[in-house]
Amino acid sequence: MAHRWGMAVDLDRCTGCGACVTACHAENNIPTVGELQASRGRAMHWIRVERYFEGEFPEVSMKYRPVMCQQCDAAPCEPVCPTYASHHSEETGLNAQIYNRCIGTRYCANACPYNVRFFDFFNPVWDKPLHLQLNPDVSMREVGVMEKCTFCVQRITAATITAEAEKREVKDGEVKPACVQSCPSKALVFGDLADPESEVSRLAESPRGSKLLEDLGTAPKVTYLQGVEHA
Amino acid sequence: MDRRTFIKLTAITGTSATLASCGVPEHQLIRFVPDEELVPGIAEWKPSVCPLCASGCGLNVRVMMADVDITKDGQAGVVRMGVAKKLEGQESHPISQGGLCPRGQAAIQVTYHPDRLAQPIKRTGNRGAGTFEPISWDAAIAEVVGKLDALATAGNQKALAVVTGGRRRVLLDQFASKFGAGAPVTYELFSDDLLRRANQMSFGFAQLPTFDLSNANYVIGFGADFLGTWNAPVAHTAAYGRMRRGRPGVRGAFVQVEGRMSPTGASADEWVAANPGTEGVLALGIAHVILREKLRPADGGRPGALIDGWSAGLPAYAPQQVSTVTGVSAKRIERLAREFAERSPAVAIVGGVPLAHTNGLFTALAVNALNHLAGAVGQKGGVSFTPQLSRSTSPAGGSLVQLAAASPQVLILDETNPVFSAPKAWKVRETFQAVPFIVSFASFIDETSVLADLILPDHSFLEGWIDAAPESGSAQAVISVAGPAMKPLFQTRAAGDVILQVAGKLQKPVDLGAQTYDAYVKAALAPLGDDAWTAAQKQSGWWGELPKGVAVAPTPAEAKPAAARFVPPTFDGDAAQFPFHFLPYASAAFLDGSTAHLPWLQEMPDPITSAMWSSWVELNPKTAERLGIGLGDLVEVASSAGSLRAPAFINPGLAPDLIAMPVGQGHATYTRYASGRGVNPVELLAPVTHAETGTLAWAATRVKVTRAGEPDGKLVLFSARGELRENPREGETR
Amino acid sequence: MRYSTVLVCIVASIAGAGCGWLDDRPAPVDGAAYTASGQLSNARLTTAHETFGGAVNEYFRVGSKPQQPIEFPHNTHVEKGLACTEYCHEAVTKGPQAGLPSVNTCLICHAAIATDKPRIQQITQMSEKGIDLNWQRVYGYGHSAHVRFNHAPHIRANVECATCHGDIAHQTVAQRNVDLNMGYCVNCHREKKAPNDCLTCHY
Amino acid sequence: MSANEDRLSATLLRPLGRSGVLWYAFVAFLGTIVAAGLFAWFFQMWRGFGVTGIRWPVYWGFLITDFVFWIGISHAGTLISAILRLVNAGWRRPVTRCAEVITAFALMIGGLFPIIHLGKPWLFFWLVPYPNQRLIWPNFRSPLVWDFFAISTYLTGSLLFLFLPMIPDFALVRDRSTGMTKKIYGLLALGWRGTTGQWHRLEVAMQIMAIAIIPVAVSVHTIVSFDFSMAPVPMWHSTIFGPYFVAGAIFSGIAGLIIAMAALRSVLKLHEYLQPIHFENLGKLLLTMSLLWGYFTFNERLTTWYGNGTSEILTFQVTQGGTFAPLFWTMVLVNFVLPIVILGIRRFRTITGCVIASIGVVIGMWLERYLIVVPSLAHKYLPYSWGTYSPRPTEILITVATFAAMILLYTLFAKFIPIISIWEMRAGEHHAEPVLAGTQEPHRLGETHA
Repeated sequence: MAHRWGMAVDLDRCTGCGACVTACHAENNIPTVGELQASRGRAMHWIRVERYFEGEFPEVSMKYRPVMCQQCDAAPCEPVCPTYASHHSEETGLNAQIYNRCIGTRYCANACPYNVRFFDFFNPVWDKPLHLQLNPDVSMREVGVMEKCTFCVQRITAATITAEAEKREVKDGEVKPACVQSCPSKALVFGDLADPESEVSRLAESPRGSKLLEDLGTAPKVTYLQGVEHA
Repeated sequence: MDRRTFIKLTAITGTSATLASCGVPEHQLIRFVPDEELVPGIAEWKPSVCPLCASGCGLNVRVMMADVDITKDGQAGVVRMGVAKKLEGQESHPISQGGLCPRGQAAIQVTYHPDRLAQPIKRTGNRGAGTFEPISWDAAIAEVVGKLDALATAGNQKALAVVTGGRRRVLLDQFASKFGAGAPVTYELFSDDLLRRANQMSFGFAQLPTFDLSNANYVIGFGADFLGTWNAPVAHTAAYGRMRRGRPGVRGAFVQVEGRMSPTGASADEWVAANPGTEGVLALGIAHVILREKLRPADGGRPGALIDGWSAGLPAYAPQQVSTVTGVSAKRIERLAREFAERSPAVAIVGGVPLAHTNGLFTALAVNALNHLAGAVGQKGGVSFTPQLSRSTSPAGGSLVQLAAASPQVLILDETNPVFSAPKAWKVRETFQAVPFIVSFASFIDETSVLADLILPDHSFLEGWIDAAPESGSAQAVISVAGPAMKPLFQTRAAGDVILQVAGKLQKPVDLGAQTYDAYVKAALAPLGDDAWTAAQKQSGWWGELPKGVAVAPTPAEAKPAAARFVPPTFDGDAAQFPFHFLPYASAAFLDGSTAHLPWLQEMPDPITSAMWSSWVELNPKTAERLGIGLGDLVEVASSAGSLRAPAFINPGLAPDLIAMPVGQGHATYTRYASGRGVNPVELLAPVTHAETGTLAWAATRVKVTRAGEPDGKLVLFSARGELRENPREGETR
Repeated sequence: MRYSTVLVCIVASIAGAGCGWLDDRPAPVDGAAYTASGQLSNARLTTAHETFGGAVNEYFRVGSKPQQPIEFPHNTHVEKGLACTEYCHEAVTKGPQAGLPSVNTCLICHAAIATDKPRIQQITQMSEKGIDLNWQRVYGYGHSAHVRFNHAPHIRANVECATCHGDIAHQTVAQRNVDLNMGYCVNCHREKKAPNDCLTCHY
Repeated sequence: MSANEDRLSATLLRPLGRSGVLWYAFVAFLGTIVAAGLFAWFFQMWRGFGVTGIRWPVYWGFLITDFVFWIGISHAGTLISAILRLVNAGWRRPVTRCAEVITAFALMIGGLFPIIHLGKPWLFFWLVPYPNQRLIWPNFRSPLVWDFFAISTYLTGSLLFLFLPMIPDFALVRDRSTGMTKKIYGLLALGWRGTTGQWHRLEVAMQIMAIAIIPVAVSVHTIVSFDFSMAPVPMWHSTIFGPYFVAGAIFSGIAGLIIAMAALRSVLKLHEYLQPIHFENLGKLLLTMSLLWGYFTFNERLTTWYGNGTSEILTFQVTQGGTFAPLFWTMVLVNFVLPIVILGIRRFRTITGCVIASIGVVIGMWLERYLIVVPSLAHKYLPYSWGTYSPRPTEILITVATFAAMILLYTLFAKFIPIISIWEMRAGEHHAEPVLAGTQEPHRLGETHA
């Protein structure tokens, strides 16, 4: 059965600690670009925690919002890619980024309203022995390709293969992307939207739920659950 | 083309084109026979414990097969071995509960850090010059033993000093005392000793409190960044999540009182800015209203008895007076009081900044009393104390300041960097400079270990035995223990083993009850019964009910406690010359700077400013406007103790009379990633200490700020435009 | 003669200055000899090709012929009734990689069997010295192909080793018999009704 | 053969003779700049795209600006000369070829940029649909693929359109030269004998091409505009972009043409062929386009301002009054105010006047493209992810080099091929009244040749 992997972000639980950001770096072989390149906007954070202030001192408040690839059903990045590098996966419902097809037009990143796509401006370099940490299940992207959050597709694939081997469906909660796994407050929930019983499907229906930039018609697969006070 | 260009050129040509080449072609590499056979491409999960802070989170380590370059008896080659790939919080562990903080996620880079010391080294150049040469383990240990024996023969055992920040305090303490030296000196910049003291007075436990947030309906935080950096952040955050959305139909409310909106305060429903050092007054103001309106039985108990005028209903803390002192409106105080009393279970949390003022003890006692009044002590949704396994330790040794007076001959340093994190006026560097022989177990050359004569690099936490005794964060007793998750990559040795080895090799051997560190840890677990050890090895530690008689018992109340009353905090520097209060805070990435060497944390955007690889000065928008300072402008911050320059960040969540700076950057020497980056706010701190504990009052310094120049590009923001608002046109009309 | 050298120097320096001007990345730092990076033969790992030639080879999918440490005769072992998936490549049924045997694996049998053969003596000596066989990959993809092949599911789907590795059973040293280009995989997946989603192999 | 015609061919063929040191020096100078540009590009491929100023989230910058700019310039020639041919404006004769050459070269340069700006330029051919073992085609939904088809069609067309009328002149040169030169031009002349039939076919072909090329030209820049308007980016996603871009293209094209003609006139001493009247007319055309451009810009901006969509208005504000304001108002000045003042007042509509205005317009139109590309990308929907952009030496060098390349190619062309169509000039001189497109004319022409 085809899946529709999706996520729910409970903004009422999120404390903006940034564990998801580092966890993502650890899982997905995201290179550290260093001060100079970071200052030139080459830092890569597949997931980022946006913060926005409201009001003025002393009546000031702040809200956090983790933003990763929204894995849109109607993704603006897909039609513009001339080589199908940005491509909708029917099997998983994911918005796939196929590194080996990418020739680096960067058109997808321009089309993406969420600015969650990052470009490899140089060949990544790891000061040894930091390279021993690299995850063998994830590609090392070379210079000139676009990369972005994959919902840890390597974990999804691994779970699917195990499930097939055991002749069963993937269980709800069996797959956890690195960010979801690391989140201490369990603000991130991951699962299969094609399965109406899954927790993420339930949360997607929540009255607190909304999609990011919904009116652009991108049909994101990430639901944001507003906190009451932040609503 | 000048030399620099040429070097740069060749170097870059290297990075871009020829780095992957190993000199020798792949098929000519020597491959050693592996001594462990793992299934290639399949992950194994092994337990471990996070070493980066005292809260002792349990880890699952993902171990996979990899080719590792090693040197075996002088021969360079590769060998297939299991190496750690990823750290994840352990679901069953009561502290981590499946999650981790960003620092915990990055902890793995400690093991693989390119500048990690791979073998023992001996100082060759002048002290502090940072020139070392390799030395064999036997020679190194022999040298340490020799120095100690020299002291012993001279009957001068007192001249051995130990400075430690860390997990091996108990071992080092036993070693020192049995050797005949004084107790180890422990130093942390953001020390919680004052709170421990207060808790001992109020509750009889000299330890950090544990909060049952999961079941709390109302939480007031007094300055504690308990979701970010303070105490046991992971445990707190997990509980916070359940408090908010874990109980159907119930959503716990959260109010935070502080002068600078911390990442924790940013999550609060209501954020209250009180004047610096008046949080205790606000707490008692709330208590006053509760007592006056009889919202709860007027039982202050032992904590209440410590507060002046409690039995009289705290007449001195009527909302009007409190309002004038704290700057919080009387109406708000009354509302908070009612909410706090009515929406029970409610609990108040104090820590961090409020306790870093000179009147910190009063503030802590006030909040403790408030908790007792709210019936939060030992109750569901309240505050309690994690049962501790009692281990014979001598009371904390003297402070760093007194160290100089003792004029030690031999100094042992373990997991501490006071040269970086102690105020200049304490002259720690000068003191250490004067010590004839310093040995350190550091894995990295930092401002303190660079002064050492001998560095005996410890294993990484993944390579050796690691244990921690979480002081808080769990209702039941926890002892985190784990064995090696992978084989050592380099010629390092577990510091614990080395200490035990030295102890055994002395002329008058010191018996610490074990030859190896794992045996030592096992012995420590013995009181918990036989299965504790086996259990501990499967999961990353032991937790549960402590058997009778092995737990730390509460200390009896003092007969006639001195009544605590509010004394306005004193600050260094006069208000006219230094108009701002200076607020250094533990940065989300670096705590007190001990994790600044990890590249992932350097590149992690700060939760508030989104800054990477930088340090900065935070100003309130109005203050900045008044001083003509804009985002990124270079500003000079000066106190009586010193001055520094850093780029400015405009923070709407900061009181106009505060200047805030994150601690962590500004390392002179701390690996390629942290050295010479940013500035260290500790250099501005005046040596103001708490009368009661001698700990540093790190929020008691006043500063002045001036614009020092155009942006120098040193403030690297991930949100490049520094946008603060989701809708920049907020309030715009047309 | 002298003029030409001068000219060369001038051109070189201009080019050098030019490069420094166009690419101002700071020079990479190297650790001291007693630090982790100092212990390694080369200090950095990067996805950049070692040489321009290497890049060109990958571009045209030209693979170099692997040189194996010993002339391992697959045929004799298969004739003796040893299956590929026991001992030598046993990981193939468990996970992504088939795995390559270490000398320890060889010696499971050859501690006793055919100990007189020179090749066996060779590996026995190696294992005594603690030196392992440094096998070279015969199949494999260029890095920029980003192919993530997992053996186990294919074995479970009863795909014969020979389908992708050719008739190794009758070869001595393993040769690259099949050109495993994308068309090859896709066609087989089509026939077998296996998923042909990009994400099946590329991520 | 009248002395007049003799002198005509003499002057127009003069450049083909030997040239002075100055010419070589000039070519060498331009050559160096172009070489530097190429070096910058190869350096960028070698070290990685990071040597440019491109960054998250502004992933397009100078290079795409250049792309749109040069494709725009290319609309001078073919389109203009095609229109002028169709309406059979007599004054077109000396102008058409200089114009068509611009098109050819500008397209070649502009067409390079989509390749230059790729992260992996060596894989550019994946944009081409060709059967491969991967069993994958390009994504025909992508405007970049449309670009590929549009530009290649336009280039082919323009080259034909440029080449056809050159044939008789090649023949002329062939007839007047000897040895190797004769061979080469003979080859290019495709065995032109000037027979009635050939003249007839040439005329017909020119007619067809003139008609066919216009829709192609229009479509090309519309498709270039689609590169932007197809993406949900503030101020990009606009219905007006098609015509806006086409107008802008012709606008900058004419400006380029005027500059080129003025240069030729003074360098090749073509005063009597490129007369003030030509500049006068082109000047008027430029004025018209300037007004049209102003009209479009005003439309686009005003609607955005009134529409007041949150994301769009923020982009609008930074362009109008924020960090990009200086560029924006410079653009308005040199694209709109200046042309109206200079070209609107007859007294100023001199050759110098036209050239000044044109230079302004060329700069202004480059700025316009920059202001379309960058501010929008820098201010997409989520303010936290807003960015900035400033170019680095690499892309500046490449940009400069393309201008040098344009001049260089033009110089070389003028050196080897009569930049003014000799036979058409003759035809012009044969009857003062404008030639009616028809079949009689070639007969007479043919006779004069025979």
